[in-house]
Amino acid sequence: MNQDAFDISLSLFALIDWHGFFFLLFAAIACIAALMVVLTDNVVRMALHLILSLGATAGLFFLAGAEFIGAMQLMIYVGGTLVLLVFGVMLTAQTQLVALRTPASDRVLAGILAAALLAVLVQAAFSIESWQKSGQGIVSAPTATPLGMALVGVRVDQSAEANLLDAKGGYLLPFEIVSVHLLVVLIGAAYLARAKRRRVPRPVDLMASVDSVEPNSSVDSPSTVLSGGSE
Amino acid sequence: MMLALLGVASVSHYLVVGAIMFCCGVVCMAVKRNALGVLMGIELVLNGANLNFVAFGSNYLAADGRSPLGLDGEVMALFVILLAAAEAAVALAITLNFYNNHATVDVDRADDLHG
Amino acid sequence: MAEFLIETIGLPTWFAWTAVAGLSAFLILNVIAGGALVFIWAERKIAARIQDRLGPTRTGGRFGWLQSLADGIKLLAKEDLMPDGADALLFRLAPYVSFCASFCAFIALPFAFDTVGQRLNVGVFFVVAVLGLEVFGVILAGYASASKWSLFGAMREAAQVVSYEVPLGMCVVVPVMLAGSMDLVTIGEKQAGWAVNWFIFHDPFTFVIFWVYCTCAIASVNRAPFDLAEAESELVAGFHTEYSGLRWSFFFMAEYGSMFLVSALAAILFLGGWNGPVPVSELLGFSDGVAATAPFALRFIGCMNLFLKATAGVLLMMWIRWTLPRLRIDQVMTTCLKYCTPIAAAMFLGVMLWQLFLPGGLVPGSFRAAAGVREGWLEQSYRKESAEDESLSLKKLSRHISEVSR
Amino acid sequence: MVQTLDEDQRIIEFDVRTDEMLVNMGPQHPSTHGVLRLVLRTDGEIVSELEPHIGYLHRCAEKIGENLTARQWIPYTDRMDYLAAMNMNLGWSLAVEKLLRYQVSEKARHLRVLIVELNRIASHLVGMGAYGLDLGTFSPFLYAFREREKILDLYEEVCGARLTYSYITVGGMTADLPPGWLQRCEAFLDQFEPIIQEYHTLLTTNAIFVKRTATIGVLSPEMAIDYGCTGPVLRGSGVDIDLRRDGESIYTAMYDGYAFEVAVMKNGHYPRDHKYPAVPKDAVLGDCWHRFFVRMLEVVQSMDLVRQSIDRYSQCKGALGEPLKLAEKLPAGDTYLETECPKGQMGFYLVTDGTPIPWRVRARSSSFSNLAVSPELCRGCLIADVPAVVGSLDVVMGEIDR
Amino acid sequence: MRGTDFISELEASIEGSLVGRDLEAVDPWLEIAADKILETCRWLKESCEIRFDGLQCITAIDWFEPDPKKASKVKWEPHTEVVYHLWSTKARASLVLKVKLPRWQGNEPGKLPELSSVVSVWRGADWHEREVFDLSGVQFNGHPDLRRILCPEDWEGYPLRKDYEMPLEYHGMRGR
Repeated sequence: MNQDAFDISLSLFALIDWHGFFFLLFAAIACIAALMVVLTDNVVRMALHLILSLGATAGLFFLAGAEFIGAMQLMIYVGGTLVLLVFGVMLTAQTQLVALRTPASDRVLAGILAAALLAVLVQAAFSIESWQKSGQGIVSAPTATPLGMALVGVRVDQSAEANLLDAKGGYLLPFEIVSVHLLVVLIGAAYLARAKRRRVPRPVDLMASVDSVEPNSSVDSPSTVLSGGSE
Repeated sequence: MMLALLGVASVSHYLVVGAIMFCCGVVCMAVKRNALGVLMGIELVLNGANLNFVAFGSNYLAADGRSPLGLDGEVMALFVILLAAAEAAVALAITLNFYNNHATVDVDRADDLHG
Repeated sequence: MAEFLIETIGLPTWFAWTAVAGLSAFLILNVIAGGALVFIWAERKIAARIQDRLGPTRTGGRFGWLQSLADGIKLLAKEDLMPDGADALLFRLAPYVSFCASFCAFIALPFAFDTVGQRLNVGVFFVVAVLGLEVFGVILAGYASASKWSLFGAMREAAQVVSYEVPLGMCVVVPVMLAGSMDLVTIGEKQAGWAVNWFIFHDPFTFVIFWVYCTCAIASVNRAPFDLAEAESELVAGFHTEYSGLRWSFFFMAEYGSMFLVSALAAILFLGGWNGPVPVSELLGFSDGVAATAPFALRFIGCMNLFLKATAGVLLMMWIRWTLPRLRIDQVMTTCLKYCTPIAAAMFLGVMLWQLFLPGGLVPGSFRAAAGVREGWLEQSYRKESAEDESLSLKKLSRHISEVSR
Repeated sequence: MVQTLDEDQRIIEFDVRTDEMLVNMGPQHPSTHGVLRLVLRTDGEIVSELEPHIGYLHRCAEKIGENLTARQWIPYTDRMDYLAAMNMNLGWSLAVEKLLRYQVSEKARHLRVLIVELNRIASHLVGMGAYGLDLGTFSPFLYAFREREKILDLYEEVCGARLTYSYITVGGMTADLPPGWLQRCEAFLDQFEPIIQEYHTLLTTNAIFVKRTATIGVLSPEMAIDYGCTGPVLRGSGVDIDLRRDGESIYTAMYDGYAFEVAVMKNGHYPRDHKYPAVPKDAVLGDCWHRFFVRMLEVVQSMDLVRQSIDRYSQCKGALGEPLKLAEKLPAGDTYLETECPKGQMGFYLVTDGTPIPWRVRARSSSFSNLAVSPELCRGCLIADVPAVVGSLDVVMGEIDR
Repeated sequence: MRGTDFISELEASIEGSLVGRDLEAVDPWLEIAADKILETCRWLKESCEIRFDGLQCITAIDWFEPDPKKASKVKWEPHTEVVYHLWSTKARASLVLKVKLPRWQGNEPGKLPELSSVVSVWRGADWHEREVFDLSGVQFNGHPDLRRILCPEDWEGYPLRKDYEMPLEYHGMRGR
């Protein structure tokens, strides 16, 4: 093994910034999987790619220091919503429905529009100076607790410790609204997908019918009927 | 090497990823005829947007270590996730209902109100 | 550990971090794979003893302790079969999805104080969330196998796991509330001291909810009596009917990995984690045993403590499996929705009220952190130590790298 | 299929439109008790139709019987209900003896009771253990087999075989008991008796077991009789019939003087001559739980009978008597005899033309009729209930396919 | 209600149903006219005082001697006999009915003798009749689903007939 080459590869290895590396990895997975969702026709594969994409997004959240949102994404989105989606896919997965194709012209048109939209968005993303600067990478305090406090109306990140309860700008009301909204949705979804007719339980009253086959005590010596006469 | 030059990712990088996901979602919504495919497109769009919220709200990514949105970004992202879950549940219920009545999930055939 | 390597031995920073990351991954992988081997052997022996048999006796000398290894080799050598109508990509992918989910959840699981792959301040949440992803492997396997039995198994698993996440989440929230943190390391540390400090003995509600947690945990890792997804007398082998060889063994490893994981989680959340029932180190006059500089030996003992508790949990699951008949799918759902969820909710409420009116454990004052619970977030978020959290590691690393490269 | 009564059809309709699925359960399936193939038409987890396909084990036993003498056919009866081969031997032997109007010696009579009742215990142990297996618990299966093994050991001493005995034969038995056997048998019974409580704990009274079996596969007495169900399946529906008491005289004479109460629920009670667990609240007469429970009661009942027969047999003076010649000439005629086997009433029909070789041999299998009712019981149940229902019928494919 | 009482009742209710009897045999039996079997069975189950609510067994016996040397010595004409064993749960009693059928319908080999199915009387007759059809070749009219039950569906011949010969080959498997 050439010592120089080894040194170079080692130093290259040393150059890798793991944060950047993981960002690139997750970003690539998220983008490619998202693209695959568009390009795949098989609805089950689409769901798989969507899972990948959203999972990688969760990874990006972790990288951005939003651990709680990342875990939330994994739990609610990937764990809950998508299982629901896969359920739906399987329930409706008949062969003729698995791959529904759109005319090519529509696809091209949509592609062009999307490309234009993407161009605008990317331009916007790089238009502001401060956004382009790499972060200082300062790890602030974990956000889960302040987030939780914010949801119950206390903004610990915006006020001094002394006057916590005076702090304004909490999210108690939106939180309540979302909670009620979720409840409504839960009931609504259950209502929409309810079973219209349920199992009709068969009334079981067998004791009454048992009596009808109680042995007749008048028959003393059970045997064939006919031999009864001949014996 | 590209990787080494990148350093800590910037907000812009996140925005680009978000933009790509968003556009994929839009195309997905536009192109797919399967109602569930449309639903997946919506999820992608919401996630692209979410990525932006988190990126803006992250102190870690901010150039001066103090993000413009602060905690608000994450709270918004949280609400988006919750509402997306709710939206998915309802949309799925509607899709299943549609499937029951029409034996298809092709959105192009959902034209009962067309007159 | 990386700091130790850098400062004491003087290894290059990047190497130290990479090596430590690699080592952690290696160790966790070994815990799962080695654990699976040991647990499969234990399951055989326990099942055999329960059933008046001997179980494996010859492979590897006495007790047949090499039996699972021999089985592993057999599985490796088996022909790799795939059904004709299978979706090749998904079929191949599915076992690894399952295994990865089980493996990833270990990242945030502390084995002793600060002996954790990556300390996360949402540790519990992360573990439960990632564990829930295991269901995807099962669903994919069921769908891709092109077998009706597999599909039945997958659908059952999906319905079951998604439902049981609700009560499981509620059970997990209780220790989080008591400790004032979602960080598993913090939760474990709050239970240091005598056994009465363990959250299971905190108040009557936690005692009840521990058993609810056990039920839900067994259900969420698909063990009997909730093993509907692979119910052999109904669905042949459920979602892994069509699997053989290495891929099948990956499902198995994922199953035993998750079993160990939920048991370890139970140990950390309710049974004092790595703290023994008697605070030996404190009695002997060591530092309080929680310092970041905790000597290696203490950590090792902590690890053993946790392993012991988690193994006890796994053995309990085995005992249950070889005793009880299987529930039916509707009964599994009833158990979840009509019993586990309401009980968990009620207990959650109870613990909350207990905290309000009777702060502290059953033995008053035994909880060091009792008063600090409400301010937990402050203590947590602005502690000096937290700045030196391992979550810093990435930043530190990049800073070091930029210095090095200059 | 048979036109079904409207009221029996439980209407299940879910809002989600799902496609019906045809599922093959068996012949290679862990819970089909051999080579039974059940074709299920399912809507999701719900079974809308079940059709058993049998014949995978058909060995033309009846055709073979037309070419052998009556005694030569005994080994073929072994292979019908191979879990209760002694009962099969007895059924055929009695049918031939009935045609010959032959009566075995008193000693042979008691020995026959002893042997077949012991076999009934062994058969029910398998039925019970395998039923646990069907419901997903493995351990009771091995507990049951452990005890059955001891019975087989006893049989091995008696006739050298552990499964296909050919011990009871036309006109008596092939051999007398070896010395000391009765003591060993009694020792077995003594150690077995407390173990039954263990089975009750693990299965009969286990909450999950009760949940899985109560109100599942309810078989009404009318339907049971209509389908020709017999044995524990019939008694599990509350019909008080046991051929040991109600059968033909040549068979009931064998049990003359024996005290036993038929294991059937009468006026809401099972005979309470032993400590049995109470009937759970949600169990309905005729469901899987009752069929299972009747078998458990019969184990105890058979134990009693074995004890009684040991007493009588040891008190019997005189010789056991030799069995009939291998090629005994049979009078022209025909006869049909049913006996109470562990699985139900096993009937043998024998048509002769005056030669030692029967003209026609017919075996009426109890499992055959018991299995025929399974489509009725499984309509509208869940997939998980199918093994529970079929297992509770306790069928043996060797007997069905013959 | 025992002995011959119900026989005269049967004769009175369904004329021409009873064509023979042997009350002295080991198992006494009644012979029923082939075209009256369904009617008779229904009467025995529903109207007779001893309700024969159970069907134990249906058997077909092929009275045919394939060996021409022996065939000249037998006393009977070649025919198929279908035997029904009935059971009364109430009376704990059984009854044997016999029906004589030609071996082949109209003595035309290959054309199965026909008989009314009793599935509408006892549902348990379903499988028994299928078995008789499968192994002895009796066509049961009115059976809801008359298919082979023990032999494969594409099996040829009726194995329990005396002149049955095992096929030389079945799906590539050697038969003899």
